[in-house]
Amino acid sequence: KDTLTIANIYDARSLDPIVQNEVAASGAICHINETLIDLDDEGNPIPLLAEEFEQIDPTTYRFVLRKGVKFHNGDPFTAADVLYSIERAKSPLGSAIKQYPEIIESVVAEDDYTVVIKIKYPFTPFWGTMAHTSLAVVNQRAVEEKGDMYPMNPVGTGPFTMKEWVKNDKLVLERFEEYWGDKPAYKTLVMRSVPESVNRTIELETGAVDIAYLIPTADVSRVKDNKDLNVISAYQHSTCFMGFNTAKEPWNDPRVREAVKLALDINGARHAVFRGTGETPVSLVPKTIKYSDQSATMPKRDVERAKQLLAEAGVKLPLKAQIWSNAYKPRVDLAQIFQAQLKEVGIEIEAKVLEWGAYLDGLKLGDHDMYILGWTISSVDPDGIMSGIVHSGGGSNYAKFHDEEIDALIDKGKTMPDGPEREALYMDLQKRLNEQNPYLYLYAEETFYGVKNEVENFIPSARGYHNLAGVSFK
Amino acid sequence: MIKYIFKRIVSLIPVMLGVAFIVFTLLYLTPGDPARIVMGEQATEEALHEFREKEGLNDPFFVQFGNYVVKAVTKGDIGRSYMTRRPVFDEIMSAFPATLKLAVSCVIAAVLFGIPIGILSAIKQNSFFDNITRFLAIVGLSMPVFWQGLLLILLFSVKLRWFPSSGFDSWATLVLPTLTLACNPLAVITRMTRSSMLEVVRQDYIRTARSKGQIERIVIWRHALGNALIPIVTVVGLQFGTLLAGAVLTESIFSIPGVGRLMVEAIKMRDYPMVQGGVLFIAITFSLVNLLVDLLYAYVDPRIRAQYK
Amino acid sequence: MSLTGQPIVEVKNLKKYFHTKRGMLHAVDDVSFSILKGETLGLVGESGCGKSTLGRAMIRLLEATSGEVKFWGEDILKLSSSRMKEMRKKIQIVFQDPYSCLNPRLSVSELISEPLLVNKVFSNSADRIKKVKDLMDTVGLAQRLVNAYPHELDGGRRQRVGIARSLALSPEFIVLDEPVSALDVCIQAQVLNLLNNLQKEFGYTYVFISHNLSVVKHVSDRIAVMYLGSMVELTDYRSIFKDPLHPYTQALLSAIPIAKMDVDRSKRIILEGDVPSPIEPPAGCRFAGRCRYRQERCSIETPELRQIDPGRWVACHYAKELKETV
Amino acid sequence: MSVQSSVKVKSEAGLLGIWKRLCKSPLAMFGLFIVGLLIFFAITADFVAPYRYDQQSLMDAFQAPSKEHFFGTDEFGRDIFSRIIYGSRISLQVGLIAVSISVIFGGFLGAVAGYYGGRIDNIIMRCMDILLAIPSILLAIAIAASLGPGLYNMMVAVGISSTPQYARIIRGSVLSLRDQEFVEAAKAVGSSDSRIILKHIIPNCLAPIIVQCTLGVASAILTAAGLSFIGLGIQPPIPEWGAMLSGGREYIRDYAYMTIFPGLAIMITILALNFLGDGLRDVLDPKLRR
Amino acid sequence: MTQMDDKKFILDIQDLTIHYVVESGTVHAVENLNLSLGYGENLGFVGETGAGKTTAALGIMRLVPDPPGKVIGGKIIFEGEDLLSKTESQMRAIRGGKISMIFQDPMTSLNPVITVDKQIAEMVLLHNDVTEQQALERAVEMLEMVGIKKERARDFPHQFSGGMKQRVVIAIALACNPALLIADEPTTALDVTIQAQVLELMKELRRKINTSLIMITHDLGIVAEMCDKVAIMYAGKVVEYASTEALFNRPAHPYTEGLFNSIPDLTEDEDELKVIKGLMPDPTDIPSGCSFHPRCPYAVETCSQEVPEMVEIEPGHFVACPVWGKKLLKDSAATEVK
Ligand SMILES: Nc1ncnc2c1ncn2[C@@H]1O[C@H](COP(=O)(O)OP(=O)(O)OP(=O)(O)O)[C@@H](O)[C@H]1O
Ligand SMILES: Nc1ncnc2c1ncn2[C@@H]1O[C@H](COP(=O)(O)OP(=O)(O)OP(=O)(O)O)[C@@H](O)[C@H]1O
Ligand SMILES: [Mg+2]
Ligand SMILES: [Mg+2]
Ligand code: NI
Repeated sequence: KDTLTIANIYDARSLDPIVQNEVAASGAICHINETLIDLDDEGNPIPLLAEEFEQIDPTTYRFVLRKGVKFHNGDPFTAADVLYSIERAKSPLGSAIKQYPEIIESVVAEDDYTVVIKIKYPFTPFWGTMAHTSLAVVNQRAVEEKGDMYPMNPVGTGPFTMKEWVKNDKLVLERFEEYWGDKPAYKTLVMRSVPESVNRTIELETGAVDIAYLIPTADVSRVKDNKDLNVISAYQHSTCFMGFNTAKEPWNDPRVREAVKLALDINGARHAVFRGTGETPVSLVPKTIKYSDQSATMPKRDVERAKQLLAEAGVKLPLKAQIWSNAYKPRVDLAQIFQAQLKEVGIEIEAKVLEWGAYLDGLKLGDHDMYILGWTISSVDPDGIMSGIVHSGGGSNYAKFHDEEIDALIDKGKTMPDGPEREALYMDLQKRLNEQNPYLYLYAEETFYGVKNEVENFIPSARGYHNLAGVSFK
Repeated sequence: MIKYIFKRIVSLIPVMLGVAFIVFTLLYLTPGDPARIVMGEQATEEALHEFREKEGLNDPFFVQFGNYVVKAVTKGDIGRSYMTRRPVFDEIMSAFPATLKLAVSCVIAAVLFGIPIGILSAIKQNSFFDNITRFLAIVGLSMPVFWQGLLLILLFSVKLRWFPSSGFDSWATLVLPTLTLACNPLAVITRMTRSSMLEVVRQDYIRTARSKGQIERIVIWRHALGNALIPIVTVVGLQFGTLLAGAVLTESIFSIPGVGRLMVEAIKMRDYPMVQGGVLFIAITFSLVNLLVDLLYAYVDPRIRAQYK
Repeated sequence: MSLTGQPIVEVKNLKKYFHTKRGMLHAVDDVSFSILKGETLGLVGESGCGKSTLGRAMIRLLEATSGEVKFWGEDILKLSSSRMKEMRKKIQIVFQDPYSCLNPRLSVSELISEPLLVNKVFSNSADRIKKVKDLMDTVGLAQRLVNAYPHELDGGRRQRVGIARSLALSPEFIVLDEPVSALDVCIQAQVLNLLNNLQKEFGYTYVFISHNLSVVKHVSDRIAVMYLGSMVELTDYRSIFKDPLHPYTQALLSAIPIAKMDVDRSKRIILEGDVPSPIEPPAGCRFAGRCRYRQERCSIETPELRQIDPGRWVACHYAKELKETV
Repeated sequence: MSVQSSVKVKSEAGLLGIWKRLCKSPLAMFGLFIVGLLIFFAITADFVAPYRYDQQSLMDAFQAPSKEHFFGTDEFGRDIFSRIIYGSRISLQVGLIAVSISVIFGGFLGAVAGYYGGRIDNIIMRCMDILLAIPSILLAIAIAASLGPGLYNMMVAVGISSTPQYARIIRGSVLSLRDQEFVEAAKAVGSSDSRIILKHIIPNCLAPIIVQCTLGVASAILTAAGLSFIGLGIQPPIPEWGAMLSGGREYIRDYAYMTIFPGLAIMITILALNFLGDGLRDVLDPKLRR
Repeated sequence: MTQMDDKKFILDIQDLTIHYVVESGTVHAVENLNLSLGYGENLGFVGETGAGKTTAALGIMRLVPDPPGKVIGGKIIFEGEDLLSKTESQMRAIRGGKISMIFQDPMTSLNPVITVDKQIAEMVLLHNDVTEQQALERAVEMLEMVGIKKERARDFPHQFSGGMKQRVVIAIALACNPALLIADEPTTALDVTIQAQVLELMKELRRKINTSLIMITHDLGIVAEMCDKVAIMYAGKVVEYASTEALFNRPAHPYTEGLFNSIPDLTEDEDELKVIKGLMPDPTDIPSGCSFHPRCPYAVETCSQEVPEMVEIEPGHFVACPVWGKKLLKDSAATEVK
């Protein structure tokens, strides 16, 4: 068999690495364009287009490029391409992924195969940044020749070349015969987008696809029971949480937040919604990420104590409040269960489901009481989530959480080199956070991949997108 | 005739301006910041601002609208999608073939079955066949397409495994969506054919044709259908126009990469240029189909032909 | 009835044009005449010649393009809407189609009392009901029909309801726009008798529009013949049948099939061609194209409606000459 | 020589006549019955439904139809039967309010355009053309997106998007009535414009409006359900049928009843309204009466 | 009517009864209709709206719309054969070929989407063994015969005026030289001057082609002008049948008399029309006995009980009224007083 067909939920929006910052696009681009380095499961850098790399000083990195690498259009790969790609990412064209190249101060080619990158300030998660698909290397000639059509006809150094793309339906890639590394075992890779989750399972069962991403939990046992099929599960670098609007009465009182925590049976709710799959996190930092504090425990549901806490905080019952969420079904379902559970302590919840754009806008305006949101970590480091949603200056701190000490810790952790000291800092940070409960951690979703038995070496990555070049058939 | 077509196309201009204005207003009133959605939750405030500046989102409403119209009229440029950074027109054109294919197959199915059934039903008025088709036509109108689609998938993809449940490359993938989507137009066309035929067969010229000793088959197909065609053409055109606007629900159930899904995505993603361009495109298509229908009238009916001169 | 009564209505240079897609339609083009108190003026002509339009423009149901219509010396086309509403009590109309001129949702009593209601003639409803019943008696409608709806009535009765409505306000002048054309001969005769009797009793002045010449002749004192928006002849009813002067009138009269055995049909004039279109009509006599006697002058100069003999008005350049030959 | 019909039904107009003729059509009566049932459920849902629509019992999730739960339970153990009964309230509201909105706007605009004609007509109808040129589901989505989701916004969205249809129909009937002689006759006896419109024109174009309304309620319910289906509809846990269907579609293969019952509910309701509308059309249309 | 030799007549209708079964009851459109027509004869068929004239004509053509129409009984003997026992395909050969019909309204009797020459040619093609080309040539010929220039042959009906359309309809009807032509109110929808043109044309063509003609009308004037014989129809029945001369000079049935009195006379002055009181009976509920008796000024008791027989009061003058004698007596008395 020389065609691998997979069904994903979405199609890439663009195949130009710098246009979009989304999982589906990354999942496609990573087969066509390559970055200088990649990360292993522990988040350590491993060579890709760069054979060697080193950190010269806190803000300077040197990369020695692989020789003899060819682009799909036959051009040789040199340092100039790296310069061009990074400059292009930093230009206004790359505004959607601006946060990644932003840190880069300058790129210099020492010779055709050596690149030196200076960053603006010491930044520990820098390897992660360099491994992000937005900094994948593109071919200057191809970009300039194709113009508007480039995203439909990307050219890179990766194991696959672009063959056909029917937007929102399927992307067909073909093996690049002059690939520098191990060539894929099959010739054609078809990535289909099938948004209806039931249909993905059906397509897998009927044999139309070899791998179906994101099998709905309802179908997991069905696929498992099918003797031709297999289920592979994986966690992602993500956490879903419910935040309180800590700038608003009565949620500014930690006791009220704790009361809510006690009034809820988060674990039970998660069980119901995900049919027993996944986990209830105990930390804001996903357990797949380093320095995640797994020592905390989820308290048992205690309605009496919750009531007592509410009384202590002087909350007048019944308290009316809203839980906001976007239209992602598990979140809506959770909101509905919480609605029922909170009723028991006298909090009357209105679940408000908003369409994504309106949701973000609404959170920004800050009329919410509680909201359910997820955070997916793109650079494998706890800093991202901390700076993003816990730091008072964080762009997504919709909880409006503000704690000077915590802010100081986050600022410090960002620049600290990796090591036990940094670990200790993040452990402390998580502990402090757990005392204040600005966020209740709802679930770490276990994602399921339905795979035909004949498919080998499919290893889902916690990043949420997967490089399929290594997959082979029995 | 040419003059008439020209006049009609010119008269589209104010309608299109109106459409653009309404869409602009709607989007303007819509909460949700495109910058934030496009660039993701983790984007910095500065980056967002830069994006808005670049896309002119900080300009006052009328300036935005004016710029858009001026650009569209002078350069034929209806902008680039925020999401893909490609010209909106290219994006629509990549989704349009699927929609067109689906619409055409639906209309063909509906016409091929609807008209004969409608005629049969009319000439056998109040017969068992007539009652059954009338009943089924209403049932066809009452089935929510999304439900019907699910049930069809359940039956034909899951249970029988005859047709794939999603995708859009072979004729087999076309079967279920067509089955789902053609139901409604089929019912409408059948009903319209029936009532229009009933109206026509009562006309005096049908009696005249019979009094000539003409055989019934020719009376029906030549004399009656020719005259009953006008309202039928109207509904066929209307249905086709509607289908060309994209069948949002069907497309999402069967994962068809069509215009409807593109538009819904664009609305959800606040991809303003995409929504504006898409709605304009759909409105123009719709109006052109209407024009086509009117021209067909002229073909079908010489009385109308005379008016177009 | 004498022909020397007071003119109750004087129409001067009345024009009514319609804008149509294909051009200006001259439905009524420069018509002048007067109607005497208590007489019936018959208005005949072929379909589409502008009879109804003239009738409606005269009572301002259509706004005329130009001209004046004097009712007892007062130009009603220039009245304010409130004055016009007053005037409407004196001027009424009965329509051609008894099927579409009655609102199907209203009962007979509601229909007949509507004019009384909108003009606030009676303050209490008992009086109004009494008046309605009186009117029904007058037009010969059985009292039991008071609550009937139009669709339950046949054409003759419906037309009586229409007549009762227009009589409700005790008008002086009534335009009857083909009141019997839609009716069968027997019922037509009933309605004609009714109209005649009412006129005798209350002294109404009628304009009676019809394309049926025998009917017009039966009811009218004077008859006006219209052709394509203009009036071609206006004479008392006897002379028009005895010796019609206008070539069109002659043809029209000779075309009527007479329900008698012993009439001479040999002198029938068969007109050629069809009635031309009233849209942007050419200059000159409108009948010129179909006229047997046409001369060069006819297609250049529009003939005026002139008095040939006392009380005989003809719009033909050669009326005098024709009279001699007849 | 043959049996003469001795009785003759004379009265054809009036409510009684309509009712009598409607009674002769079994399908229309079926429609009326279902609509009546729906209204009954909508009013008495609190008493009729065995459970409350939001009453969860996670232990009882995914139960197949049984004596306790006629239509089974959903993923939260909520009783689907009760939710469908409560759902009739929503659907009825959506249908009625959306249609009222379009009838009021469309009716007003159509009547004004038809009665006064000329430039006013032109302007109004061009605006309607514009609305019509935007596909209604798209318009509804856009309006729903801009107003935010929720029951009332959805009604507004559906209502506005179908306004042009009503405007056209009403304009058409007003236009044909305006030239009827009885309108002129009313003018001739001195009736004012407002009296003519209210007393003579409106009552006479009621028939097509009523028919369009029943059918409009049906399509409003469908559109609303469609909006819910793609997630732009109503807030949970409000039991809108379309939302129930949407929520259950993930489970369609194991627990098909979760989608079948709400789907059936929608279908039967629409069917009933269509039957009723068709029956009314036959009864009210004088052309078909003969 | 006494039984007469079939051979003498081209058409002999015996006891024809046609009903329409509708929601509100059974419409007795034609009841026991008896009528005969000789070769080359010209029959006027007169009656008020709803008397059943069109229905009877459609009955002859076997074109009564079914449902709701039903031919209940009777015979229609055409050239010696009963049309009612013919098969549909035999009937198709007769329709248009031997009997053709001109319908009431020229505006609606022509197919608006087919050119007129084709509409005429269709008729020719159906009944003659000719090519399409020949049929079209014949169509043009026919058009010229009815006075329409051949340049207009390819026009559509809407491009013609009412009178011209009626001419086209006549051309269609006469295209195959039918033995019997039924003209159902061929001029009612036309203006008088146009009507005169059309009637003139019909007279002329009849002279040329020499068909028998049934002229349905409610205008006695047309009858006087066109017909040799007249049948007066009332509520589905023929009540009087005579030569035109006899009928106009000596109307025998009270209804005929009333009809004459209702028409305002062009040649004389009368102050008041002598009207028939009352209305046509409801066709679903026709009075017993003589259906005219409730309106008849001369009605006697038996009228409401017995259905009157057709009686021949003078040669060729039949009337269905038992009291005609009394009435005639009165008439003559009246003339004497004058
Ligand atoms: N509202 C209108 N708009 C445009 N044209 C009109 C209008 N009303 C009448 N006409 C035209 O004006 C001319 C005269 O019409 P009118 O109704 O007065 O004729 P008429 O003599 O009453 O005919 P009929 O005997 O058929 O009633 C016709 O050509 C008609 O088509
Ligand atoms: N298709 C039909 N369905 C029911 N009743 C009908 C139908 N056609 C005619 N009738 C009824 O049959 C009776 C006779 O109708 P017919 O058309 O023969 O009358 P007519 O003498 O031709 O009248 P007119 O002078 O109006 O043409 C009428 O009462 C009529 O209402
Ligand atoms: Mg008129
Ligand atoms: Mg008839
Ligand atoms: Ni009988």
